[in-house]
Amino acid sequence: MTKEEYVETINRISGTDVRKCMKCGKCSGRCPAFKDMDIKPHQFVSLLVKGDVDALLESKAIWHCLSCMACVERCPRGVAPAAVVEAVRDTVVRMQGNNGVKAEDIPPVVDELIPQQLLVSAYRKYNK
Amino acid sequence: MQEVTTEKKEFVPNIVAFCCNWCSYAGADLAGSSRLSYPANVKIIRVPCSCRVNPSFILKAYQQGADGVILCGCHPGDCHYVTGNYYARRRMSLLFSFLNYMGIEKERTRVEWVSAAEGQRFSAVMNDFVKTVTALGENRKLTDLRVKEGE
Amino acid sequence: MQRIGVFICWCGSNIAATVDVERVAEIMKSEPGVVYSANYQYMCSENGQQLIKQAIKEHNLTGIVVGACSPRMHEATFRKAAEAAGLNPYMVEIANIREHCSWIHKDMEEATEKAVVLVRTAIAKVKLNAPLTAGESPVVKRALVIGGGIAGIQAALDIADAGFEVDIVEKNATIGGRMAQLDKTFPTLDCSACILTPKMVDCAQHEKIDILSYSEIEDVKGFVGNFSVTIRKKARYVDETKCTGCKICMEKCPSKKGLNTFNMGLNTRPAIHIPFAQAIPNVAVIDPEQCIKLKTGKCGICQKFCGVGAIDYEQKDTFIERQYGAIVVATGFKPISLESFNEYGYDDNKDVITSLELERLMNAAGPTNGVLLRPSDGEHPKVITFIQCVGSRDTSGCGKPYCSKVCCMYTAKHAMLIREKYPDTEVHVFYIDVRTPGKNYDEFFRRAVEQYGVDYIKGMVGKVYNENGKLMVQGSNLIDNEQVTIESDLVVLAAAIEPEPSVRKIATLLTASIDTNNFLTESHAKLRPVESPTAGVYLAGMCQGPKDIPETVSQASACAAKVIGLLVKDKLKTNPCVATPDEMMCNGCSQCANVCAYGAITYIDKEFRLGGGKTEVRRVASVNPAVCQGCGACTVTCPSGAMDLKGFSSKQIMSEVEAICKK
Amino acid sequence: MKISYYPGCTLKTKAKDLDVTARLCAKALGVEMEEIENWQCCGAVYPMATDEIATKLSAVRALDHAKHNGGKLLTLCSACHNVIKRTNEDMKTNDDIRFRANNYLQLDEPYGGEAEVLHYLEMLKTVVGFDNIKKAVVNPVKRKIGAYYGCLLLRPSGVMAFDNPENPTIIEDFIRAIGGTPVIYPFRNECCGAYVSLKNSDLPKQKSKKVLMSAKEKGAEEIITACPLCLYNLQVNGEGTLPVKYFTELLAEALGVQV
Repeated sequence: MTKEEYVETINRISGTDVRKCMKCGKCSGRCPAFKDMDIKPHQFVSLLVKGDVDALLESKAIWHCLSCMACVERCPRGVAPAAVVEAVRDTVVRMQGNNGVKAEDIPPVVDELIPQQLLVSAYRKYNK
Repeated sequence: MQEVTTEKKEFVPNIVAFCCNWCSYAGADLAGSSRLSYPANVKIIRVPCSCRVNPSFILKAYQQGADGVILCGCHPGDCHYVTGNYYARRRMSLLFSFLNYMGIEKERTRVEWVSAAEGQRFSAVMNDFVKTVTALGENRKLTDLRVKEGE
Repeated sequence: MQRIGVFICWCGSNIAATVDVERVAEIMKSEPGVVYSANYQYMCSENGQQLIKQAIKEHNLTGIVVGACSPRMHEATFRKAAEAAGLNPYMVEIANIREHCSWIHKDMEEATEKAVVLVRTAIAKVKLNAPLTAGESPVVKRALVIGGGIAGIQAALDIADAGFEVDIVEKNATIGGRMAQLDKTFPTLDCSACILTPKMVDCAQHEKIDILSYSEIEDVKGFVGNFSVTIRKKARYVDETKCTGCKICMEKCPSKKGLNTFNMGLNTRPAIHIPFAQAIPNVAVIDPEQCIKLKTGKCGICQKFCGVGAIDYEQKDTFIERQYGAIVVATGFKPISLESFNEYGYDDNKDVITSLELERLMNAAGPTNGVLLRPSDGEHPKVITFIQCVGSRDTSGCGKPYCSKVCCMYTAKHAMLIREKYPDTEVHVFYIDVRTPGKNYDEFFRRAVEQYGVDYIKGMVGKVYNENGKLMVQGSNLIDNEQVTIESDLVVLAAAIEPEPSVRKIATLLTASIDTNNFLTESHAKLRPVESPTAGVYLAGMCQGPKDIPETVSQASACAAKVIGLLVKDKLKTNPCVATPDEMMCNGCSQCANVCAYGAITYIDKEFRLGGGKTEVRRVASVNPAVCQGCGACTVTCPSGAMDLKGFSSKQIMSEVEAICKK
Repeated sequence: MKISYYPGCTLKTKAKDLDVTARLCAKALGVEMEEIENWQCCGAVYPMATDEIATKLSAVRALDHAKHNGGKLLTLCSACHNVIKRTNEDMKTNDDIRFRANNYLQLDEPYGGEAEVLHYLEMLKTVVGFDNIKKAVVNPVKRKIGAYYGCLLLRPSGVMAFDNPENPTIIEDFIRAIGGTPVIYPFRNECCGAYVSLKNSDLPKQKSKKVLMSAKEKGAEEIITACPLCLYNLQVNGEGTLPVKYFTELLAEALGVQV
């Protein structure tokens, strides 16, 4: 894909209009995963507006977003930063060999208590 | 039978433009004072507001042999009479469905918002509209045939 | 038989260079109905006009067409000329053969042909013109001001100073409005009460001003120059003419737990009270929801102690009907409800307050006598965090889409005053943008930062929560790309403002238009910013859009100028090109009244003769020519085709269409 | 009364307690939860990407089943509730998703969001009524209890329409109904760390700790939740700060229902 196609794809599958952002930073003010994110929620929006695909696709933050919707809930402009993060993560994991969770990673973390829900949701979020 | 190929004149459409007094008519004046030309077959009727234009005026124009009708008013929100152009817009959308039902090409009728400052736009809109109607050719559907007897 | 005269202007070479004016004039001579046709170099000149006047007289013309420049240019000139020659000015039509013809076409043949069609079209129209006379309506020389805040006060004073009677109708028990609640005012930091209360006193003492406090607009009839307004004077249970404002009743009243609305509910007040010390009128009012006597019939202590016998528990609402020539709407604003903004913890934490509450906390006449103390425990707050844009610029549906305009400045003011008075206090401000256009405004804001060391943080707050007795303000700092949490003692929210909700009812009564945010709409955003599209109604202050005190005062004075300009006239000339119904065709369906933006159409029951001595009463539309603006919306809406517009009748427009289309 | 019930994967295995207590309590309160046939895992997270259709189909199947069986679909696990409710909204309002999902499924009659998704808590509130629960309590839970909502039940509030997203009250009302004292603490609507536990256990550790500390600071003696993943994260990362239970366990205790 070309850079423009990436921008188009991310915009389309995010389903949110990033141009409505007024750069208030409320999303990042609320984000519980803020400190673990190399690119912050508001930057996902502004980088997409700018079309800086490289920065987005290389971001590590896509593996730390909790999809807790706090940013979506509070955006005064009706923008959904979490949907942009998800669109970027989907764009990344849909590429060959980019799955975030490898099968061999699982057994060591499985303990007595771990609920199916965790494995299913992590697979859905991180893998194609 | 006429020889179509030799006798056919270049088709020049006859176009009626309804312009509201406050914005579009003034826009047309500005086009004039800025010497921005558009074809001479566009002729303007001044109305106080686009909402004064009864759809029947437009049907009358077609019946009388007009090939295209354009209605120009103030931009939405800028109406001198506050909400007149919204009424016009609603009525025109009904008229469009009616014309569509009658089989009149929808491109023959147009609604455009032109402000008093948009002389450039007025001329551009008219040039474009004349081009569109010329491409469509003569309006035959609604014309009262008696009107064209003199040809 | 119509006798039409045609006058083709050369406009020097402006028309004559591309239109063969002589040929056009010649062709018109053989048009049916035309008895005279001429051309001249400059029709608008003295000589040109003379030519027209002479022709009208000599040829006994019944109508004239001038082929010249745009009617927007010289229609009035030619109408005057016609009138001078004894022809009704509305028997003049202009064919625009300059702007719409000679100036945009190069080919002489083509332009001449078009000019012929345009002149013919004008002839077709003028044949159907009817003589029209501008009507007259009388002007009642009294103005009504709705709302007694600074906007209403200023407008009333200016109108009264010009010598006209003014009534101020204020729904609260005192005039003064929001400004009376403020502590200091930006950018000069003078005390609000010090500059406002003298004006309130001026109002009370002005012989031309009548203050109707604790009153509301009940009904409005009539139109520009002659409104008839019904005002409800709510029962205050105190005789205004007797009460001296001695306040003994307040002291003795046993029901003292009512929320003091003037202090934004930060403390309490008795059931019988005077809203604040400098209230105008300085007369008590009883809150019937709180008064023991009015609720249970037992008590009556205030009556017992009142030395002048002013207390009247039997008082009822009364209605006054008055006539006005003009109405100024100055209903003001209120801060929005914060129920959709629970992330800031306003409902859960006493120490999260709004800016207007802070105004009261800092005001020397406020609940803390001007000492800044936290509402929860009465301690001095050491760290204060301000949050701007709470509900402003919000398109998510929780708040308002507009910028409230005053918050940036008053937040800077608050921050500065706190740092000035309590230098050991740390002040933080979360902002999205700082907007300070205005004379000395940005300098003012910069002073807060540079001189007073207020910490401005570009970013927005995501959550305010209570932890170990501290208010934790968690937000973003976009400049440093950080998330910060500020341990605060007091959090101040710059809540968005919205028009006072009662304005909706008033707008409906006045048929004044209102936008989706409940702000009243001005007639023209740039050129008629103080007039409502409804003639005779003027707008001042926040009811028209967010604005600060200087702007409000300017707008109020501008309103006053407009009102004075109206009231000095004895009679108003009305535009004769108005809608008129054919009563025989009208079926009384109300559709025309529904589309009329001006409320010009009403319905009357009229008796019609049916012949044979029988009569029938039918409901038919009636247009008030003084109010109708002549847009024509009703003419198209009318399902029976009964409504028509003088000067632009359906027949006239149809004949123009025909003339253009004829080949 | 009978009501179609969607249990979800975890309630059949690691969160059996949640499922079993819920069913027994419902029965005691006069509601029979009828497990729908052939349900499939909802996927545990709502796929936000607008082009994801296949991952929403299991939710649509369950919804369509409920549409033909009483019109209501009862959920219990917060994640299932979130996925199914949001998918239902898509089917109701998003023409593109509805068209494509129906194209895949080829149901006898296209599904257009007709079913109503009801969380067990909403069922307690609107179908049974907290007042009736109060009357049925034999063994009041006289403890100070912190309700933990997490994110899935509340957000996005426009779609979930569950409660006030910043100041919810439904679980507090529930706690009062079973005789407990609700403890309101600011982190009850913050995320526990969710699925990120699998890749980065630090973040859930911090987040869960913060939730528990916040509840403890305000005086809670225990925490209740409706989500197996929240329970897991809070238990594993809480290191015994506070006991964490399913809300239905306390309901069973209060109603005297023997498990």
